[in-house]
Amino acid sequence: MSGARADLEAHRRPMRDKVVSAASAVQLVADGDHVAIGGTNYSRTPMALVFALLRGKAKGLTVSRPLSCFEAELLLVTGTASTLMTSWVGIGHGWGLARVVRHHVERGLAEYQEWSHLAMAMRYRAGAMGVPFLPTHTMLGSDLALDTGARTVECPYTGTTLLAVPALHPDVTFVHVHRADRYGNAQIDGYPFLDVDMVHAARRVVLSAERIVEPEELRQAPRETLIPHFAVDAVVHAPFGCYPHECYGEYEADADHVAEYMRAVRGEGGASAGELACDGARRYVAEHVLAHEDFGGFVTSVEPARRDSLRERARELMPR
Amino acid sequence: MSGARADLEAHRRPMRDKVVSAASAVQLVADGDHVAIGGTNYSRTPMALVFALLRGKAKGLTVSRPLSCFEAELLLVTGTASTLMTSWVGIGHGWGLARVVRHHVERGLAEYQEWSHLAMAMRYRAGAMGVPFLPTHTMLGSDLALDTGARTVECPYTGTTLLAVPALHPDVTFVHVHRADRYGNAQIDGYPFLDVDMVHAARRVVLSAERIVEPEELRQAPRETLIPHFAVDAVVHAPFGCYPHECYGEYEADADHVAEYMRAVRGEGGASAGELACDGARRYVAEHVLAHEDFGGFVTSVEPARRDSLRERARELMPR
Amino acid sequence: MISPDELMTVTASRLLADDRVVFAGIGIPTVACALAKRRQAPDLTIVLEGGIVGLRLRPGQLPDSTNEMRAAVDVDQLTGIADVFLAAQRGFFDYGFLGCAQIDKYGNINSSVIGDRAAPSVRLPGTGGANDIASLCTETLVVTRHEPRRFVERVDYVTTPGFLGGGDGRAAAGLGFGGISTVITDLAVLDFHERTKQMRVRALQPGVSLREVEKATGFDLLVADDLGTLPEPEPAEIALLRELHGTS
Amino acid sequence: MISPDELMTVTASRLLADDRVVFAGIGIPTVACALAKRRQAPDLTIVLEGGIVGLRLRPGQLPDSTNEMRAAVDVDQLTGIADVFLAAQRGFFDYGFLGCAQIDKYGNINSSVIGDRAAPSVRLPGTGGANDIASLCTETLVVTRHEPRRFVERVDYVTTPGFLGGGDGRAAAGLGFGGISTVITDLAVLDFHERTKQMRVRALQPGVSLREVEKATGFDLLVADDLGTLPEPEPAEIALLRELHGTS
Repeated sequence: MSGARADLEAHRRPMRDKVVSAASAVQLVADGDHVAIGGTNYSRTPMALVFALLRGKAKGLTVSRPLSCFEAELLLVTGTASTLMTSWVGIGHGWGLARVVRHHVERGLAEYQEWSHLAMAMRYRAGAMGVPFLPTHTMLGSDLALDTGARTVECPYTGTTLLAVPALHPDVTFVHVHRADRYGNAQIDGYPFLDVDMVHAARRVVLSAERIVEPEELRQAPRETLIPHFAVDAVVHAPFGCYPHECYGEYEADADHVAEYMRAVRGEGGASAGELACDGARRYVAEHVLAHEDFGGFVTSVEPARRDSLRERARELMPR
Repeated sequence: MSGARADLEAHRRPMRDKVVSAASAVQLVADGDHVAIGGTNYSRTPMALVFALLRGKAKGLTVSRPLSCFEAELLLVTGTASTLMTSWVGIGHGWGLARVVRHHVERGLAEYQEWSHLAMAMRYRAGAMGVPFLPTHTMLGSDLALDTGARTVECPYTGTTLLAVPALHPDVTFVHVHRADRYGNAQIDGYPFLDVDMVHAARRVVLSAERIVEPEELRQAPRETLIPHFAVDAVVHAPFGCYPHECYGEYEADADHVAEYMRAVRGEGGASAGELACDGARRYVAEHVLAHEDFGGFVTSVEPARRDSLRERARELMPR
Repeated sequence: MISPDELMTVTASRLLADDRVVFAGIGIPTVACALAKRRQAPDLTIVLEGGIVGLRLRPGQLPDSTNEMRAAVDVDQLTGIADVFLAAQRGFFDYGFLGCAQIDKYGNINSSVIGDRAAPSVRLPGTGGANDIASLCTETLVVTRHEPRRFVERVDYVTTPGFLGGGDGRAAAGLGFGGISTVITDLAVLDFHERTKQMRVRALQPGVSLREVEKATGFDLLVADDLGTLPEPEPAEIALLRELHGTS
Repeated sequence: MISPDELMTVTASRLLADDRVVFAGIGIPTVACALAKRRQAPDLTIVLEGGIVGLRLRPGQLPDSTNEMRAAVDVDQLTGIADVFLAAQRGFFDYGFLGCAQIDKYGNINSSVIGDRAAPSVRLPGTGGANDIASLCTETLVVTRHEPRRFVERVDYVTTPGFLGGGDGRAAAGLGFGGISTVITDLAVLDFHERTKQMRVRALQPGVSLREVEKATGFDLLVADDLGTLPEPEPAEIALLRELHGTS
């Protein structure tokens, strides 16, 4: 029996009230753990949980995310993470390179494990399916295959060579959802990304939710329930919980806030540019994370009119 | 390049009006083809397409279906099919054994290929994913593995032995959907079964639809669109198209009609019981399939009050 | 008058602990789960192979198939067939729960063929998801009438693996987890010897003798040292059961 | 005044045939597709890696990411990331369409590392879905500015396979289909020699000389026997492009 299956058989998560604070939920994360972060780029990032992690004690994490954004920079600069596993990291396509990530990787201060986007997807999916690998035609022949140590497998019927993507079982997965009940049954609107596989693959799962609703409400549309209670350890109520990133149908990303971050890390001047970027990221953490008691405090610090306008833009995009 | 991929690269299905009659659609099926039939048991069976197939010329088909019902009997008794690939065949749990299937298999008149339900699912999924096999922990050690000739594969990371389920690429897949546009974009309510994988795996795809709607209507809820136009060859308008089986949220199965079939095949009397059952099934085909010009004729032959009551029962079950 | 099926259903339902997840076949397994939910296991989660998580049976409206509309009313989740089986493969489900046509002394189940597989005397409906459920769940319960034609030395066809040839036969075949833990019949509850994996009588149904169980079994049974007798079904259990069936 | 990016976008858009499915990266590829849909290819289906099938760009509201809400308005299908890549793997998508930071004479693309991979001088954003798109689509188009630092003899890092070492290098690595068919730049359109898979100039942008292309390329280019010159962008194309960008 695989270790991940043995862990799961010994760790059942029945229908209990699992609603806790973000600070309490992130205590599931221990030093050196592998934490998978849901959403992609600046979409449906579980930012309330990431901020709680930054506020917490865990250090030296491996953080995996299909496409990463500035949360990766905050995790690196605080020492919370020391390894990134991803297919891409940038501060949105319009916002430029990830300077803090660059500094850490170029100076050897952090490890960077690059898999293709589909390979990331298949790693979580193999984990979710309970098989140790999945065969795929991607990544073959590239330096990604070389550097990740990915192996090949031969089809026993056709003799075809395929890349064998190894299963990934995050120690803890963070995902932000639109609606969850107190047991952890949860619904996601819009893009599902890789979140459902990430949840099923993981050893422990923390959901943040825009809304905590009664179980009966979810049961009105059971096909929209993508995450079942038995896969979930903790549920955190986090309205505006992806801010400054977007949450489908709820609010758009706050481009001004991210631009402010980009200004903070735009340290110019040769050799010290990376250090200046890190200083900027640390200032961001001090001001927007540590200065608030919790994520609610951070959200409240954003002018209501600005929040309203982000909500309104989302409503305009999504007529239903 | 696999044959199935080469076929697909040479066979594009752009955004054209694909609405045709069932009689025309089933001409995609040639003698000896492998036809996959969507839904399971007596749920969302694409019966209008099956009846058109019975009315058509194709013979000696291999028919695959995850869980099969009396449609398998009609296909065998008419010589339309000579091989069944399935995990289960019965006339509903309440309606008894499949006598015509028994007769054909026990007398060696038809081939029966039995895979487990998950193995069937993984066969279609491997086909849909474009890989020649998928690894699984099921079916190992059983006589199913022996009889199907399923092979094993070793994980290149852990050394674990897994069953390698070979990809299945049906020549033609039939699926019934709730809503389709003329291009073949389609939405399914309720149980998705294995239909989406069955569609992506296949070389040719025919959808029957309760309703043909404008593309704009589907675009109002794009996450409900499970089948994209580029996977579809033909769209058949078939209201009540699963009758006498059920269509989720639309109408329940007609237990009386199926009971009538069961009476027709309940030939008693030792050695000739199987023959009598086949005679009954042939009478059913004559009366309910061949006697009508098309499936609409069959549906119209059912008293409106009975159809209304099946619709009403479905509405009562599904409040939304 | 309690019927054999009612007796088995009540006996089986009592074995289901609260807070677990059970992947159940249609018929007695599903009804036993629903009864357990109304008794000691209100937070038992019932999974059906059609894609249902969190089945809630309504009295008098029992589904005949794990894939039909009636089973989908008021459930926690309605997902795909592959999804629920893959969740079983991942290790989420505590119990598999099956009926069977034929079972042997190592718990192997035949749902496919009576007689010669090349020219069967009876072609049965087949495995459905049974092979998968017994391959993939943490443990699997089997409920069946106790008759010599059902309890055989060696099944004609291993549709669903129990312990195969016994001992570590399961692991040797690549089945690294799971197994048949318990067989519930109208005569007894049986389990399997820890090492040899041979079937063993653990407890008798009320008023049934060991001799009767042995006579109804087509192979030599082991007998537990502390062979017990099961308690009678309570009137409340029978009443609930009949209410579920809509026959109260 | 037509900018180099506008020129490339128009040139690329003209290469997209109607009725096809294109798996496009964000930026110039997506905009070129949207332009093609407004011209010769109204029934081109645009797929984005976030899970979009049937993108419809709205003027002035271009998404910055393949995964955001803006990209999901009025689409044919909104599905999972794995779903769209697996559809590519199955063979549904005619074109992949990418930008790139660095490309070599065999069409290999580097989006990961400039310099030594162990201690990079620049860590770039990485592959995203580019490796998968170029591995899995029937053919892949690449659009990029034509500069010596981008067109190199051998990329520092093969993030995305072109023809690897040339010849049948792709098949030898297990890539049984696909490949880079066309590179579109502000100076030329290039393809690859049928056998050696070396990059070849097929046609020059208006007013550009072969010498200029060669000077902007860090390796020896093959030249097509029938080297042509591309037609100028039409005013209508530029107008549509600027309308899409919301800058008209």
